[in-house]
Amino acid sequence: MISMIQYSDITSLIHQTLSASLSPVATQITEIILSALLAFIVMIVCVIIMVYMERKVAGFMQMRLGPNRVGPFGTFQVFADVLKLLLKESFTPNSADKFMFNLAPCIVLMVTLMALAPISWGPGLVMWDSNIGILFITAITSLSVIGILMAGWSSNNKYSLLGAMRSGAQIVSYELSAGLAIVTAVILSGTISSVGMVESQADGWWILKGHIPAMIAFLTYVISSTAECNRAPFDLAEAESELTAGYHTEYSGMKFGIFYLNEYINMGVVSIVASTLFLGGWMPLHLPFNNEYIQLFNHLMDFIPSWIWLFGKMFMIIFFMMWFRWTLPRLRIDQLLKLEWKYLLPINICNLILATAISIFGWHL
Amino acid sequence: MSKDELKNYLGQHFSEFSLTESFDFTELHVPKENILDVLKQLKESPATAFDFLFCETAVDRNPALELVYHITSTQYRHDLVVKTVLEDRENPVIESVYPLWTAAELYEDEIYDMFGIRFSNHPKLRRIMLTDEWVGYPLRKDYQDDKMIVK
Amino acid sequence: MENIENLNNEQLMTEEFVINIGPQHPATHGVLRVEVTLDGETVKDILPHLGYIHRGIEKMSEHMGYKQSIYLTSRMDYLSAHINNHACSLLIEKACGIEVPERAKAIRLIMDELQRLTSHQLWWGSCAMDIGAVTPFFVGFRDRERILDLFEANTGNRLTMNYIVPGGVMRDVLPNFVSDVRDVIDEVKSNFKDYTKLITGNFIFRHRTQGVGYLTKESAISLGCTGPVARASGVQCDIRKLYPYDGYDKLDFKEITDPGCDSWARYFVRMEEMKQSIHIIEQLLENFPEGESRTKLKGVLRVPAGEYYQRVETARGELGVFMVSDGSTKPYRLKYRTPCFSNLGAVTAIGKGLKIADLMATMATIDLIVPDIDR
Amino acid sequence: MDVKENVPEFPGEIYKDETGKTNFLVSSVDAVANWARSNSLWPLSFGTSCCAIELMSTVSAKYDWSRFGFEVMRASPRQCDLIIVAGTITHKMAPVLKRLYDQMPEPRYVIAMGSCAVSGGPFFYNSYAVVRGVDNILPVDVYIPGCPPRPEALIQGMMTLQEKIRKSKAYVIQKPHKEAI
Repeated sequence: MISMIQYSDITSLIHQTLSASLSPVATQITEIILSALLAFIVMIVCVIIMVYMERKVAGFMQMRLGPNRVGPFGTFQVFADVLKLLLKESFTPNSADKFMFNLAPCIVLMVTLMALAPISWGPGLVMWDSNIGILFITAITSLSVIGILMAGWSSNNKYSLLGAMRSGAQIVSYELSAGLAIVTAVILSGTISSVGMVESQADGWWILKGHIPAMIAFLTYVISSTAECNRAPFDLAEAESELTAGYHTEYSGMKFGIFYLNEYINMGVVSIVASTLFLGGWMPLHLPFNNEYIQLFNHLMDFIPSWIWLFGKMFMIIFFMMWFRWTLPRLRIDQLLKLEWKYLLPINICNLILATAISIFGWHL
Repeated sequence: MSKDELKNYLGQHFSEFSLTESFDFTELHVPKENILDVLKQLKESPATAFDFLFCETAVDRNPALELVYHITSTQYRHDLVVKTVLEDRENPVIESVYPLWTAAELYEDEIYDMFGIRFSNHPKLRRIMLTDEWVGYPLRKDYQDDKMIVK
Repeated sequence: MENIENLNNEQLMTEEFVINIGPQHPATHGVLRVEVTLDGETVKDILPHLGYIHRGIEKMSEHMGYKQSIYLTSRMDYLSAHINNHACSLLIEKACGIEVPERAKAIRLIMDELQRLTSHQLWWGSCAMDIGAVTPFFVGFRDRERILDLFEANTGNRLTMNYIVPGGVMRDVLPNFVSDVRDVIDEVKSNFKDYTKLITGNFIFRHRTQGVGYLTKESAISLGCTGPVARASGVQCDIRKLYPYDGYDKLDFKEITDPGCDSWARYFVRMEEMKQSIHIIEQLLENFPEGESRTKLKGVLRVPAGEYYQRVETARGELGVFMVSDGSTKPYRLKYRTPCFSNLGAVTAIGKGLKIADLMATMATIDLIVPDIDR
Repeated sequence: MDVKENVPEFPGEIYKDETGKTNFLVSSVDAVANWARSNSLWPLSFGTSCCAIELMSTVSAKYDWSRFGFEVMRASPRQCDLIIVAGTITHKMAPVLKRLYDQMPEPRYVIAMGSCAVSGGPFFYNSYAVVRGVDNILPVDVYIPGCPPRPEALIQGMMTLQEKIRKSKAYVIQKPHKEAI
């Protein structure tokens, strides 16, 4: 069926060499550390690319050149930014609640990194092959509100309190339509585990097979996940023109760097989940019909390695999110909540009913 | 109505005040006490309807302080300048025209800040331009600041 | 902490808190401090604090000659530098009875209208940025740079030109001035569709501005508002129509008023005014007169004693220059009635009851220039 | 004998032995830290009067200082390392500016843009409210004359600041000799 490189034989090779020399508990721990490090490094490289891409895309959309002086074509610009933030003095305002002030960025980053665990990066390449992967991701991403509220409250600054309250209301309400969109995908595919989700799209992506409900669920998921990452046009939490810098006004140096990093990792995680649910994750494009030309096309698609598929879809969705940011103005807080509760939620519920009907009668391909 | 119609209208109604002619506008000189009700009549009477106070300022004629009101009507588009003179230089006080035009609040804040003229029944009289602990009123002719201002 | 149930009502009563939209804030476009008392997100009371950029221009002009104090006016409302200098020059010409040649009048009007265009383009960019969209800022500046190149070629500077002086203009324009202006005007006209595509037609922008920041006609008049802010509430107050100067009466253009009274009306009035300015410039370019561009004046100017008042329509409203002169070489008292000072009253009148985001949108459409307020 | 070769993009030298194989990059901590700091100066969006308009023109598409990496204009002083004093500073604004400067994290730089910030400019004579020059309040690194200075002059000022940072010692806070009031 899929004749691609099976990463599972690489992982089992590593497992044998490790278990040969170490006790089973030690191999387990080293494997966990190794895979966590690998996922973290892959995500950091994606963030570096995303930050550079954001500045170049912004420049492209605003008729100007992005950074092109630091390194060839400005590629070292992001390293300069990160290094400068590392070297910056990051102090804690003395009127701030010190413990919570310093804990907030760690919580926010920890939460988004934990969401990386169940994601299937390739055939046989997954850190935690659990059968409730997608459920785990929805639960974890809703925890980032706590970090933001802690940041807003503890920096003892009126603007950051306002920003934190706004982002609290926004993320909690947009969790709803994101969760419902995920439930629609789960109903269509029947599995909750992310590996099973990708396998179920072996004979075609859900967005093609699940036609109308999958398309609606994909659109609402992208909209509500843009709101969850606090990105424009829903960036009320750190609205530059109103609340100077929102909930991270008082953060400087690497603490602000962590918030900046977290925004991009969150965007990466959300777009990987969207591509896993609807666009087949690392699964190449296969068409469900089985005459021999289509089989030839499916076979041909397998030659493109799986990580190109995964990161290609991810960066496509990220490009859309950046596109939103540089064209649309910002919504007001009551319009934002009205959009969620009065429009996105009813659409999602009807879409859910439609999806169940289709999956019962088997109208999806 | 045109300039001379306005002039003889003012001649009839406010005959006790002197009426002069500057380069652009006709000027009505009103003593300090009845400035508020003269302006109220000018604003309320339908014939003149001066509902737009576009400039209120003060001029330091060295012994005395002179307050100048430039008013116009958005219906008839005729303009008038009303002037009063305040002899007392230490603490000049005059009625505020805020009840007639809300624009006067900011104008009179600035006049108080620059000339030191106090306005009774003004909603929130404060030093708007300078810091609160500033000494003296800069736009007066006898303002002393030898370090900054070279005569 | 006793449990919540028996906490009676006033212990749970929420309390308003005061925030400073302070001297350094992206939305104030300058150093205006607005003290806002908030109940949650809705604004209860607004108190502006000024003076952070008060430089005492009126006191300085009392120590300067008549022609010297003109260059200070372009530091007041730096987005209508030409029009401010034009006001002072007209005042001195009226007071001393100086005759200005036809060509100088036409050049002055073209420069005024181009300045109004650049001011509205910058307003359009920063208004969109206050409401959240960053790209229009760059689109607005692209057209503005085209016109600034024109200013720089003919007058020598991009922002504070000091080009209009009593008696005409400082230097005659370049020979290919008319064709340059025509190219720039055609380009700006063709870029108008970008403005509608990006912001005017944008669904979110309409929802953020329609029905927000309501300024009734009576309160606009009693607050002394002038310019697009008053014309968006239906007040006919265009000085170019009511008290025409330097040949405005010979040109045909519409005074844009809109009974809408809300932020969208203020936005619409300024966009239409841009079109009218282009129309005016085209008419002026058709019969561009030849001849002298300046009448020579003697070095030190003495204005006959008396009080003079000159009104001019800048991009933000009516600028009035009130001068008392005692016949010496220095003005006795020079008062600038600036439009933004009275338009600031509109912010406090509208602001009560709005949300913070609407307060920013309203301040963006009222278009305040802070050095114009503080002088 | 080792062959040293300067890297155009990055402060350091590539060491190659004569066969040209073992090449590794050697650089000093100062050089790398200053390279990072000079190439990512995040200015504070602070502008009081006409120079702010020329600052906005420099941000816009034609002059585009985002090529140098300055485009991230933060509104809160905590996340900035450069304050461009663009415009006149009056006596009422001076304490606010000093507090803004104190709120910025340590490796911070000040550019006095425009003759108002350099020396009080057109308001030097006969103005009772203007501070004659920002160096009475803040330690200024680069002065940019002009009223208002052209966008190219501002970019040249930023590049001179970058040069100054590259030559400075990374872990010693050097303030100009004139101590701030």
